[in-house]
Amino acid sequence: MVVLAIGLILVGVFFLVVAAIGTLRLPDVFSRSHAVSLTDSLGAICVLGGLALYQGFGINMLKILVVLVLLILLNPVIAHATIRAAYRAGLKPQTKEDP
Amino acid sequence: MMYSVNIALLLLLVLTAASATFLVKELMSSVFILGSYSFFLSLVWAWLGAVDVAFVEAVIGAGLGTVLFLVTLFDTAPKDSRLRRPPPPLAGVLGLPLLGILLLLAANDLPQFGDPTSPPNVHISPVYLQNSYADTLTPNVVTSVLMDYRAFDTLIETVVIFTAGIACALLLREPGS
Amino acid sequence: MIDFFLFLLITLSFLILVYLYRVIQGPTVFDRVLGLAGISTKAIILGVVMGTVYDRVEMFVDISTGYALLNLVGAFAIAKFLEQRGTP
Amino acid sequence: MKPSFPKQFIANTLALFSVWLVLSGKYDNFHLVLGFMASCGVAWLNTGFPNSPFHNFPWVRVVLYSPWLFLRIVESSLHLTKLILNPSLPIKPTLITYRSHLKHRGAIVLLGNSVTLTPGTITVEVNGNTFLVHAIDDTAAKDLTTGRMERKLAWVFQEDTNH
Repeated sequence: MVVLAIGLILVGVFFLVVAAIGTLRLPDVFSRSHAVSLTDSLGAICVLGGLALYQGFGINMLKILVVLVLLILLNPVIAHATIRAAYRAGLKPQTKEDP
Repeated sequence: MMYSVNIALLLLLVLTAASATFLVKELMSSVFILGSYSFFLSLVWAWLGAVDVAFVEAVIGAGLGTVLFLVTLFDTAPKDSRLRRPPPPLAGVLGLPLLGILLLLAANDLPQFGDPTSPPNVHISPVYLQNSYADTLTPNVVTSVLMDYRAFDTLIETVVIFTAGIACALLLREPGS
Repeated sequence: MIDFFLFLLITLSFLILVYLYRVIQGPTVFDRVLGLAGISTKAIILGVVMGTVYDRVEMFVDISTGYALLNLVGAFAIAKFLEQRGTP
Repeated sequence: MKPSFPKQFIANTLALFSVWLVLSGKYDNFHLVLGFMASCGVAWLNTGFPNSPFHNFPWVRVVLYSPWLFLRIVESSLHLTKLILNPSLPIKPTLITYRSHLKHRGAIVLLGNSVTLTPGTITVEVNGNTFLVHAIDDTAAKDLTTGRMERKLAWVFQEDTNH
């Protein structure tokens, strides 16, 4: 159980690092929001899932799972709100015609 | 030992965010950096074990503070939200780090965190812990200290907050009414 | 085992530094908002990890839930504000 | 087909009460009754508005839909990881407009959320039934244009999409 938890946490840290690299490398707001909303969510899910496994079955595991579900539901909403504001404020995303 | 490594890292983040507030050129960005500063500060509180302070810092500093600053910016003209700072005086740049080093040196003489032989833990805390229920009939010691032993202090604090609220209401009311 | 969690805490703190760079440097305001969202995700995870280190998960998870909801409210306030105001 | 007000009210109350049970952690009679009354009150305030996304919300089938969504999240993150770690950064961002036939507001909310969570696409704007989607490369847009996700969601909300 503990080994599985540590493995999950390490996989999650890998995804979190990839998301951080993505925010540094990608060119504009719209592409960066992909990294922040998707890869970051999966990393957070893996790390929190590993911590929940480490707690063992019980009320603590359920509480961590509530935070996890909240993250899955809210992260895309935050990314959507941000880039909708960016779109309505007049920013245009880079497209493949004009790189 | 390992605990202090992490607190040093978190304090470094707090310092970075605080100094970054002075580097940016527009007010909105400094509002965001101030929000992240509150996040770091409440993480530091949580790491030190003061969970209630951490919660208040997160709610008021990161949540309510950011929203209030934004509402204020909403009523500000865009030309007023740009910042043109004069360069900082040389005495401040040289003197403040020296002062910080002095304070850090003095902090070595403070008693250890949670030390049972430090003066407050020897003299004051046992008295409150032993006598508070007999004196005030309140099961919670923190409540009895705040509301009974220091009742005048709390009363005057409430008066200050009430005065501030009245001042805000007077300033913000509609001109016509 | 505690050492592993402390290692995790330090790694996450360094990741926060990357997002802080994005908040300070970001060319537009929206980059800064995204950086703030990333920082608060890390803060949520850090809260749960701290709870695991202290063995008081049920208390620290409440802080994390509060963070998550406040993060949503803050992001909505910022997005509404920027939509009506336009880019500076 | 459409559940009545009392049935919907009971479903919402039970969903809220289970969240309360997990978050509270205190199981004596006093706290249980207090939590049940609170969740009844919140459910009573929020049931019966036809505009609300939670009007006639099918809790059970949404829970059945979520494992499929989770697999899509894993797949999309792996795809994005490959893109980010590639030294030449082979991204081709495009904007697509997409019309959905779903009617239920909860279904539209869930579709927007799922589009954001699936490979390389993110919802920019929702206007009625029209979605504006930012896709990070060409393979990313395929899943949306084949309408696979919309069929899944039509099954979740028991709607007819063939028109």
